[in-house]
Amino acid sequence: MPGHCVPPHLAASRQKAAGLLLVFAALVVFPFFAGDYLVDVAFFFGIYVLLGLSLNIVLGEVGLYDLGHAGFYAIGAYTTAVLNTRFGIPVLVLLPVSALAAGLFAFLVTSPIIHLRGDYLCIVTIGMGEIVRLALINNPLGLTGGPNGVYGIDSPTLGFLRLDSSAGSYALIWVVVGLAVFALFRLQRSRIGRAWNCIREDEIAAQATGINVRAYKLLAFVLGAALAGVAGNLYAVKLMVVSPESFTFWESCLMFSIVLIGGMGSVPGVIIGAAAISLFPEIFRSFASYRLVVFGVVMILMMMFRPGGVWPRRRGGTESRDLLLRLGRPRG
Amino acid sequence: MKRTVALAGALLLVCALAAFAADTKPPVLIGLQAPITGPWAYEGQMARQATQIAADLINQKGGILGGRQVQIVLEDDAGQPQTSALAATKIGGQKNIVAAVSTYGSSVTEPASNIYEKRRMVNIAYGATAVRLTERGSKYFFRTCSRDDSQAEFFAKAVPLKFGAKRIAIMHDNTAFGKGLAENTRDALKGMVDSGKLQIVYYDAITPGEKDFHVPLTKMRETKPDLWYYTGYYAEAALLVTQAREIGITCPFVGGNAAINAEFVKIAGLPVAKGCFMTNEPLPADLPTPEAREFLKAYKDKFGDIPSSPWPVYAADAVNIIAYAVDKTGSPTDGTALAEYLRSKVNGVPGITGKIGFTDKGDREGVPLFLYVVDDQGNIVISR
Amino acid sequence: MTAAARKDAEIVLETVRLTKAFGGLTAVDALDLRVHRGEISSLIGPNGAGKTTVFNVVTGIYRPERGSVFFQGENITGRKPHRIVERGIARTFQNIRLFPNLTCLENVMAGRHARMRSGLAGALFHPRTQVVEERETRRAAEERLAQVGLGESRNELARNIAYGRQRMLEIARALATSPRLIVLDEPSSGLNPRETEDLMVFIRKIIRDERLTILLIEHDMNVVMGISDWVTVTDGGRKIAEGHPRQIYHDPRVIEAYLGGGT
Amino acid sequence: MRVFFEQLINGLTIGSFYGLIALGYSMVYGVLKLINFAHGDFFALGSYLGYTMLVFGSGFLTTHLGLWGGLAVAVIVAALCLALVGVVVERVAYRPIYPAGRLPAVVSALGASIILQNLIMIIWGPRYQAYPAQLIPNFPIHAGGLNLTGLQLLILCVSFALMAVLYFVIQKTTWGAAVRATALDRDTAALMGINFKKVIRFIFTLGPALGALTGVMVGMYYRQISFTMGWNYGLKAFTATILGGIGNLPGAMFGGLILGVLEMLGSAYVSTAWKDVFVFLILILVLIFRPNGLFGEKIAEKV
Repeated sequence: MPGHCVPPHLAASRQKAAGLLLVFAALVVFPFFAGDYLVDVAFFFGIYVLLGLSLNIVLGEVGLYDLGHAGFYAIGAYTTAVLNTRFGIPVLVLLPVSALAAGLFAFLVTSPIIHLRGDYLCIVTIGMGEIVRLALINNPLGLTGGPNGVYGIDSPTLGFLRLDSSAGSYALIWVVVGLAVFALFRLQRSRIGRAWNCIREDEIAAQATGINVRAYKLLAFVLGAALAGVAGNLYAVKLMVVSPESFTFWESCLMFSIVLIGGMGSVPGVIIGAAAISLFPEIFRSFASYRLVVFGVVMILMMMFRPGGVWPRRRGGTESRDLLLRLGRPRG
Repeated sequence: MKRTVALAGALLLVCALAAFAADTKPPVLIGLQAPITGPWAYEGQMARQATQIAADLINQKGGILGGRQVQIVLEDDAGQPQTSALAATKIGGQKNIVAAVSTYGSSVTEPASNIYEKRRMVNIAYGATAVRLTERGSKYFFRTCSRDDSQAEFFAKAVPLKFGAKRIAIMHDNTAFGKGLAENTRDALKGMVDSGKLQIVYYDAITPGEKDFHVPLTKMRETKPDLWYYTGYYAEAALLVTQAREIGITCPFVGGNAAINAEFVKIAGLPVAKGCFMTNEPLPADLPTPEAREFLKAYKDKFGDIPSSPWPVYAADAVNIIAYAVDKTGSPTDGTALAEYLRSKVNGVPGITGKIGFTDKGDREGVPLFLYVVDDQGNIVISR
Repeated sequence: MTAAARKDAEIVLETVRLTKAFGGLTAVDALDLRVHRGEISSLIGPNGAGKTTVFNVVTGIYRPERGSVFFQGENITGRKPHRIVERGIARTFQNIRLFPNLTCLENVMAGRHARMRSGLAGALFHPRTQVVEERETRRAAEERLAQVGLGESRNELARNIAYGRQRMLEIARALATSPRLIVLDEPSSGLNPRETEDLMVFIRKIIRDERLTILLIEHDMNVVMGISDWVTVTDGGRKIAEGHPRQIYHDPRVIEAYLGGGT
Repeated sequence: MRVFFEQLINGLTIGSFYGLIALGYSMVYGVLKLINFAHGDFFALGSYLGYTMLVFGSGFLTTHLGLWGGLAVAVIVAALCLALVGVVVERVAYRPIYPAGRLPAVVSALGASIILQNLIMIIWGPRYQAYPAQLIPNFPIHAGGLNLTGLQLLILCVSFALMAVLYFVIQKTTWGAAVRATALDRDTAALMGINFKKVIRFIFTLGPALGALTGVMVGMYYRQISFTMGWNYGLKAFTATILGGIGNLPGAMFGGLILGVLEMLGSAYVSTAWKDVFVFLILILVLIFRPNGLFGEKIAEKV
């Protein structure tokens, strides 16, 4: 249709909608064609997306060096495991409960240290993550089952429907991821999201524009921890057993890499980062010990060629649109 | 013209291939999960080698189900619960795999066994001794290695008596295996402690991966134990004994079944390793059975030396018992029938690690336990 | 503003014996400062006279050792910076502190933060009130941008615009917090004479249109003389003189402080 | 009281290793503000290289050059190799990423750490290796009722000597001044004619070389080495660097010693199982009250 030219910003949003629809369709159709193994791989990919998104709030949005995020992931998983096995509370009810538990834990732990800057905060988060893991191993009050962890976690039941198949857990995780992505996009465009980014850019200036820096940093940690707690719940339900080996300092490093490789503060970027981190070791399973060397090389190359991340956050995204407008009215 | 010739050639090829496939029978696939990477990479790689030897020996004797070859399908679980779940889904998902040998490490075995249970596939653990694994009422889970509590009971009955020990120090490494054995030992000694026959004067855990244990050892020395039981792995055990002798701890050292092997002797050095004891199932070298001699000879010929710990041999026995059961039941695809057969019909079947039989919970029956000692030449022999 | 009018005009900002020390160095020594509503009050003094420190204490970044700060009669000593912005004091910085990787529009919208109410629930569920507030915030920010002539570059990243315009953006951000008092820290530094002239015109305009009060730190004497209603001179953290610009210009103590001790 | 003194020596021995590795961390950290996760693996690689040389030709070195000659050669060769590895890693993995800021460099350092750790596993195999036993006569000393070992005192002396040498190099020599200047302000230092690239090469040779030296010492003292020890010691050394105060070399040394003593106190008087929890709690408390570490100078935020 010669001459018809849709105004650019309308075209962009329509394109985005089409893209989203395509992704949604692929997600719905995927489990019917892929075997259980691939569906499970997609499940753990979903877990790493959630973990990436949860750390992205703290590291990507507010720029706080958090290398102990696995601690919140563990709190969520163990809250679900202990409450379900001891008191029989259905696991889906425990989804919000583990988010609350992780969020509350984050509030209590980070309140006294939220004023720390950069690397000092980093080592304290590492310390906090290790304290959680070691406490789980040492089995205080006989609660956490020590190194064997807690076993016998029920499968999720939705009314009469038992979601214990691979496809069931797949559906559960990707519904939660969908909600999280939707919520994070909205948060980014809200007063809270802007305040977080201001704090990341310059704390002193943020204070001078009326932002309660301490409160917003704490909010970021609480929300990040809550989302990690949700991931912990879904992980515990899938494996039906939780043990300290799954919540090591290395897990926190993986989350850190997901946010950096994907792009700080960029939701699509974090999703791609999670894909790289979780799918890569699976694709190269057969290489056994070499795959970790290749994995390390990939991390370096990513940072070399895409230091801003694979899909960096479009800031001033409307710049291009603005440029177009300024180049003169689109003809037709 | 040229096209038709090419077409004919292609057709011929396809027929040949089909014919070739028809007459040789498809192999019987047995899944193997092992920590090929990660901190237990050494145990995993030995398990792969041992199961390969077991399969070769079966195939040399004509295979099973009338000549079908046994083939091992390996999946690396990296000693991680999550990777183990993925490996189990991958093995469980392949219909033509009859059963799985899975895996090393109690908390790595558990998520995998949950998945095999759902897929109704027999899974036999070779390096998971946590008592609770067979308390979960699972129908498809078995293990060829023994449980922590059997070793703990053996220690409680035999060892303090042998050394006339009254003050016992127990040290573990906070791993699933080490802490399990330590706790079971403490429970097993409870009777004697209550009756005042002996005391547990020290009970604590070191951190695996570390090297310097002077501080906990000095603390232990001050409790003046006359018998010291360490239930962790050989790497730390070697460091512990060396450093203990350095700071003047002279009481006898007894290790759990993962504490003493050739590596232990190499790291600790003969002067220190000499006279260290261990509670353990029969070591490969001491296995009296003819199957053991045949297996060890084949293993040594192919890989240069025999496995340095019991776990890979249990993996080999798992392959043997699966092959035996599949051959007897004649149904390579029916997991439930295989599980039922293993549970009820299998007892006293000759295997590398002695007679193989399973209790109704899936535990290994009748594995004798011995007190081993490192002799003057550094060999690990049964202590009389 | 005549001296008489100044006497009965309400005191907007007052510091009483304000003292701040860093280790041994007393940056501000028992300073009494009074700023009246609607005036442009300047604070001048040689380098290291503690001018910026006074600003940082007033705006809550530092806590004073002794003395107190009153704003519109209320004691705001030691209050947190964001509380002080809520009370109505906005500030700019000596070396510009914008949000470099955010757009100009977002920088000014940040100024509106203290005046907004929407919280977590608002962000997630977009109730009517939140949608209205967001639209209102965007409109107010656009207005402030236009006011300083930056309407066109609303989507430029703050770090990509010229230095002079960054100064104006920082002032626009300060204005966006709907303050009663604006504290400008050497706004003309780095500006060329024409930009300085525009700045002075702009300051006179906003003080009239928005009934503001301005406290200014400035080196450039013709700016101080040009637009100040009242001048306070400090040296070594102590107040050595105050008065109308003309009086200060001829005050021997000021000259001596500036030109160093005469024979 | 006697036991406490013995435990103190134990704590200081562990601490001296943490301190030496923390020095390597702190040098790179001070100048580049980079958390060089790979440094722990430099230490491990040095230990393995030392092992190979001492075991090569069934102790060829020590038989021909005598115990101390053999050890000296092994240490020097290991240090030189690691100096080379350090420069290569910096040139390949870090330099292209400096302009992108600090965070991408952390991910790159993590990548380098995995590569080194798994290369060690692939080359030397996953098994634990053991330094030759009869190499170092470990004569126990029973001075004043204390059960100490000769090697323990030797390690303490060598560590303190190394720390002193490094303190001298950094505080008193021109190269040291160049490093400190670049750490404080890279651009101004460059204006003073300090070539940033040379300083980087200097710290990426000295740091890893010191790591290698420590690796051989750990191998000699404990005799057992594993490919994952780089990761464990690395985390402890990083903690020591922070405890001492960022970019403060003497701080890193004392941070290491204090960390060792803290571990001793936790292990001896709380419980060995809860030792690390105790140490991290103390670290967090220190940072709450001294946000710049024990010896880090309080830099007021320039507003």
